[in-house]
Amino acid sequence: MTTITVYDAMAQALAEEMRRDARVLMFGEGVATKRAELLAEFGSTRVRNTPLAEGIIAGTAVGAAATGLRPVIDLLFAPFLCYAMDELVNSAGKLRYLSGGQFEFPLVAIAMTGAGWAVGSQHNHNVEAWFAHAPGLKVVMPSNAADFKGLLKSAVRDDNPVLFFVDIGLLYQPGEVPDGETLVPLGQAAIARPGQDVTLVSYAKTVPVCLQAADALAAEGIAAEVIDLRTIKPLDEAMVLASARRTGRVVVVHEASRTCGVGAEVAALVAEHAFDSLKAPVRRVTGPDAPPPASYPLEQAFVPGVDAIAEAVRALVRKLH
Amino acid sequence: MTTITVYDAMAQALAEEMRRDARVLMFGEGVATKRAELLAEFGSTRVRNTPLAEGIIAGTAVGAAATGLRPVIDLLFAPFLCYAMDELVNSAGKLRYLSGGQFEFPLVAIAMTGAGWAVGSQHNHNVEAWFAHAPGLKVVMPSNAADFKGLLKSAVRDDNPVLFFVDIGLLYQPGEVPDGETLVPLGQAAIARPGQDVTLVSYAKTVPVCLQAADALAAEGIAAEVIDLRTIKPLDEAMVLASARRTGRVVVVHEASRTCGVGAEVAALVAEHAFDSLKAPVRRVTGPDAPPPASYPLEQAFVPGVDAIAEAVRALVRKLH
Amino acid sequence: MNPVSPAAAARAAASATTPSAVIPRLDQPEALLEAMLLIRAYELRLSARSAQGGTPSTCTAVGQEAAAVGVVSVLTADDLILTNHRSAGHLLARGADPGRMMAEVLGRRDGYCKGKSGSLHISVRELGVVLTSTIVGGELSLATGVALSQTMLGRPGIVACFFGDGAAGEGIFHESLNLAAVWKLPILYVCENNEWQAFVHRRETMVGERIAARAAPYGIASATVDGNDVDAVRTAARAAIDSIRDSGEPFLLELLTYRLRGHFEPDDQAYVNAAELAAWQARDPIERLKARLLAGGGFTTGDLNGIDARVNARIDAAMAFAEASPWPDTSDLLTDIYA
Amino acid sequence: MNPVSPAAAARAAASATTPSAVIPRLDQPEALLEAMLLIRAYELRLSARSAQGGTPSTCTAVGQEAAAVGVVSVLTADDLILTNHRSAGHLLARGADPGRMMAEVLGRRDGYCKGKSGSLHISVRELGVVLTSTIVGGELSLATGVALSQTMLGRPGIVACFFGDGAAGEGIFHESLNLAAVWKLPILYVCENNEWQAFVHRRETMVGERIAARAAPYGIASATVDGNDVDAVRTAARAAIDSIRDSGEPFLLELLTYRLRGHFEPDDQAYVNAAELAAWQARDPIERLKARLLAGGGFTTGDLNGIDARVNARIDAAMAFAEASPWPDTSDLLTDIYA
Ligand SMILES: Cc1ncc(C[n+]2csc(CCOP(=O)(O)OP(=O)(O)O)c2C)c(N)n1
Ligand SMILES: Cc1ncc(C[n+]2csc(CCOP(=O)(O)OP(=O)(O)O)c2C)c(N)n1
Ligand SMILES: [Mg+2]
Ligand SMILES: [Mg+2]
Repeated sequence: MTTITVYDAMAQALAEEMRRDARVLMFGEGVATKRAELLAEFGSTRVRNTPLAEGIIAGTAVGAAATGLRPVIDLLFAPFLCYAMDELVNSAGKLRYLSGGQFEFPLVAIAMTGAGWAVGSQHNHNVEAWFAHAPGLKVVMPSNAADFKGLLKSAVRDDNPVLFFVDIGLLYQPGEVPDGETLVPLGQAAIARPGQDVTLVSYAKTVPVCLQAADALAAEGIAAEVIDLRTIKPLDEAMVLASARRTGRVVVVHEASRTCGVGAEVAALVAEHAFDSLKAPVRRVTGPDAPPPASYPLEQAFVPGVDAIAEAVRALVRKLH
Repeated sequence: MTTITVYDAMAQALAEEMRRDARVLMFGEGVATKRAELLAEFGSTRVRNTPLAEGIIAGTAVGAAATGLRPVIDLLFAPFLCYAMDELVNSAGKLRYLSGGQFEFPLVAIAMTGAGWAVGSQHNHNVEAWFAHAPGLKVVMPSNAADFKGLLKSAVRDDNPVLFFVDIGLLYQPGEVPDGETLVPLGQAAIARPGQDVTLVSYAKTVPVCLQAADALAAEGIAAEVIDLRTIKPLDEAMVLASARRTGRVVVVHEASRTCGVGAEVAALVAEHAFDSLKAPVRRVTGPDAPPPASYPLEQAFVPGVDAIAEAVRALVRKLH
Repeated sequence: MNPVSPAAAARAAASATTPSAVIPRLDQPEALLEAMLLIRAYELRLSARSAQGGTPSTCTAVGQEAAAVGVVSVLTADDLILTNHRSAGHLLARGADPGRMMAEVLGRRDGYCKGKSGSLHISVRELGVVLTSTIVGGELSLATGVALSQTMLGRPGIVACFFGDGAAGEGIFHESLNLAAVWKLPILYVCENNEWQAFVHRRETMVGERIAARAAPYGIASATVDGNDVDAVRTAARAAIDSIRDSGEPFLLELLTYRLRGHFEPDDQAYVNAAELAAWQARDPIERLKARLLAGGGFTTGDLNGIDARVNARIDAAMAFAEASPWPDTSDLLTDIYA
Repeated sequence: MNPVSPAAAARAAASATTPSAVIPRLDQPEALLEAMLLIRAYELRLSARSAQGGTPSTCTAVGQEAAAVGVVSVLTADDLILTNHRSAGHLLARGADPGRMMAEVLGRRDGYCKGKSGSLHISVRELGVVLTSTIVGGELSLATGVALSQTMLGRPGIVACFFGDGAAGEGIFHESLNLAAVWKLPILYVCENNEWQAFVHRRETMVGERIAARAAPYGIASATVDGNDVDAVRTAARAAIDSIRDSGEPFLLELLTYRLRGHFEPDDQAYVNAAELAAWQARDPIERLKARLLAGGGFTTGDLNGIDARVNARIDAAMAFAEASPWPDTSDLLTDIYA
């Protein structure tokens, strides 16, 4: 185990995968400037700056992926994905299907999002649910350094287009990363903390918040299980449902806006497939249906906090204890 | 009452609103060609063809809306919205908020979607949930001619950006439209058929399918209530929850893919706020997480059918009768 | 670590992308005419069928056959093609089987895309026709990546990307050209300027007359040529490809042509200026080639009728094949989503 | 029916869009210098503060003051401005209160956008600075609509849209120019070509040197001018606006300048070529104007020091105002979403 930041964990993942497979290349606005160590090791053919044009960055990745390369692109902030939706959704997500399976799209598109830098909603907008709703894509959003490394490596090796979301608030968080090859499979959630009274389902920056809430609840005698989804699509339904059936109480927590978010999906799954085990309503603690504001205290208020989560749990437990 | 098609109902709505308010104008690819009657009545300043460029069509509408006009734009097919996401989501949806309320965006963006024309998933992709998930937007998706007229008129009068989705399969469906001024308020669902055993929540083309399923179920003694959401955002939570509390059984039906769709939101709302009344799991009958295919029988198979809906209801009723 | 050299990777990936089906040689006048007639007959047959109802509609390129055949005929088997919604010409000129294409249009299992595409996004990877997109501009966004693979994996072929005058209004056209210029990608941008963008005349959408003028700011060489003269198209396309190979840089070739039928069948073309349409009908590329062959090419009317008959027989057989092809199974709804 | 004539609608809407705050007259050398110094001092003060931590960072336009002041100084009160992430110069030249701007940057309630924007999307409607977007290209997509309102509602002002060389790489730039040309919209496109696109040098992103070259294919007139010479900028901007008023068509003005500081504070500029930076530092627009005023403008060092002192006092007061401004209330999280 070594303790490194999420940023460094991603850098390691990229370097290792580029070393392993000459077809992996990386490009984006400032990639070659900011990832000077990759440029130095792999050269300017495989590590490239681009013009400022997200559409063609993504489209180029999609075209290259279909014809033998394995591109990783950095699209900077999630709202900029709005300029790359056709390429990601209509091309990467659909052209395998529409062609009757003639093409594969092994590519990774990285984007940052989430509160922490007080930059406002044109830089901070959690849109992972859009890509979960679109067919043919995979969506990853890790919560800690080890998973960032292991999931990014798996994403690069996956033969499908993967949206890889980096919660800004985690970027410089240190965490323990295993030495040697670290692969975390896509589509597998993790039990970040076991418990039997209630299940907190979350991902990304709100996982540590849930863990804090679980600590607080433990002091009150409530044992909360915390599930870190890690991959949004494919969603590890089995793990979520097994936990829901065990605890009978579920609170879904994320920073993205509530309506049609990942929390809606998790709640719907639970309400459909774990209904008989439920002892209380399924609750969501999420960001509001508002654009994230820049002002620091407002930005903080946007994100589900320990108190809100703990209070949601208490309400459920009170309800039927 | 007059019986007209959805297409004509929309044409009436547009003409009436343009007559009423000189600030209303309409543009898009082929708008002036295809809506020759509007061009003839309102002239080429207010009814315009555009270059083939969805981004600037939408951006122009957003800029014009903020500064005194009330544009209606036709973006043709929903997947083409992928080229207009920045303008719709980052500008129309966020610049009111980010500016501290300095601007309003009274605009309507029309797009077609849904099975019926066997055109494949680059023309047919139900993405209404994306816009429900994004802040600052409204989303409308009617099921019948009268609502198309009344909701489109309300959308034009609304001071917010409205995404107006036209289910292709309904476009030439005739329906009764009230004579005289017809306004249907945004945000108000309708009970398309009352019933007390189970609630079917749906919108757009699957509303008539739900009504057929309700007919079939009635023959078996099951009284299904059918709720037509009409507006996806703001969602008429009160009506949905009231019905869910009354019937205790909910099936959500839509054509869009399941994951993080509108059905997830409705199911989550019910599981959270009508939990105590629920007698059975909340079920979703939706399109699969696949790109809609072109081949006619496959395209039909994509859409929730009468049998699947009726069977979902039977399973719930059987479960706890 | 298991290092893979780019060359080894190229070998590994090559089988998957080098065209493997038989690509016809189109270098004799007769073959060129036959290809153009095949396209025309294919499109008219489908249009007639869809006019009767029950058959999905198509976007025909009637009147544009010289553009498709002219460019495709000078490509090598190593070259790759990207096309769009109006693709029948490009596909048939490249050697696609009209039966499998018709099966695809009808949504049948033997279609090139198992019926999932329908007419609008037919790709045929074994012929090097890749990533067809019906999103206007879609192919322009993908061509750069395909060309990047060609250069990085050391493959010899260039990438021919067909698009319309309308597509040149999408921002992605500009992004594609710029990146291709900066990264020196071997792309032949082929703009079939057919004066129409669905129901809008090109003149309503731009100031000036030439799409090719948009290449210069990116340092991209361009040419504009009569797109209804198959020989002129071939000559210009050959020169363009030579330029790409010599300079290692992209080229934009604009072909001036006309969409003689509507945007999407059926289309009464009520919005079309009759005089303009008539003028272009008089420049029909097939009639022009026929006239040339009769005048000085050593062909008789009988020869040409013979070609017509061959083509019609092929189209009859193709339609029969397509109609006999089964529908996909409902289970196919959920295949081919993920690799 | 309640028909509203466009003119009546214009009257109704006018109050909401005609600039209503006091817009300073910048036509004397002293005022121009003072505006440039104010911008510089404003940006350096915020940069210094953010270097200490705890204050949000900004994108400064240090070195580009002549571009902002030059163009804004020749606009009339009727004209509207769209800007982007690097907006302080445009806003301050237009007369925005540095105190309210700083309050906005700090996320305070008295900011022009109630703290919701922060530095990146400051709009000041009462000054005609509308729809600021930090999406690169955002303002280009909106300017056409703003200009359409101007023409359809019979308002006299033109629309000045400021953007960078990087933004000209986004497809929406091309879509915006084309529509403005086709619809004859009164837009002054102002490209501040500062050689940088965040961490990428402009030369890595295009072939050729001039963004202005991209206007020609759309039939749009353009000019390129030394953006570090405020007089040259004013002359060129005046000519451009005259062209817009005479022709009713858009104009693209490219200002050659340089981003002397990093992309976003703090930024060590390790990636910047030191010689290039030094060469541009020697062309600092403020030093150039000062030298000119001292050489032949009838100004003494004392005069200039006096202006400096005034500006610093204003910035001190502005910062004090901003720091004294309260934070927004948590309830503000849910206001201003819908009209
Ligand atoms: C992004 C997008 N916008 C609109 C359409 C609808 N559409 C299909 S073809 C077409 C016209 C395309 O014109 P052009 O590029 O000149 O090609 P042509 O059809 O003339 O060959 C339009 C508007 C589409 N398929 N994709
Ligand atoms: C769509 C989008 N892509 C990327 C960014 C990140 N970004 C902010 S400013 C900038 C550089 C912009 O360069 P330019 O347009 O030349 O303006 P400058 O910053 O030089 O004034 C970048 C890449 C963004 N804000 N929006
Ligand atoms: Mg065309
Ligand atoms: Mg720049």
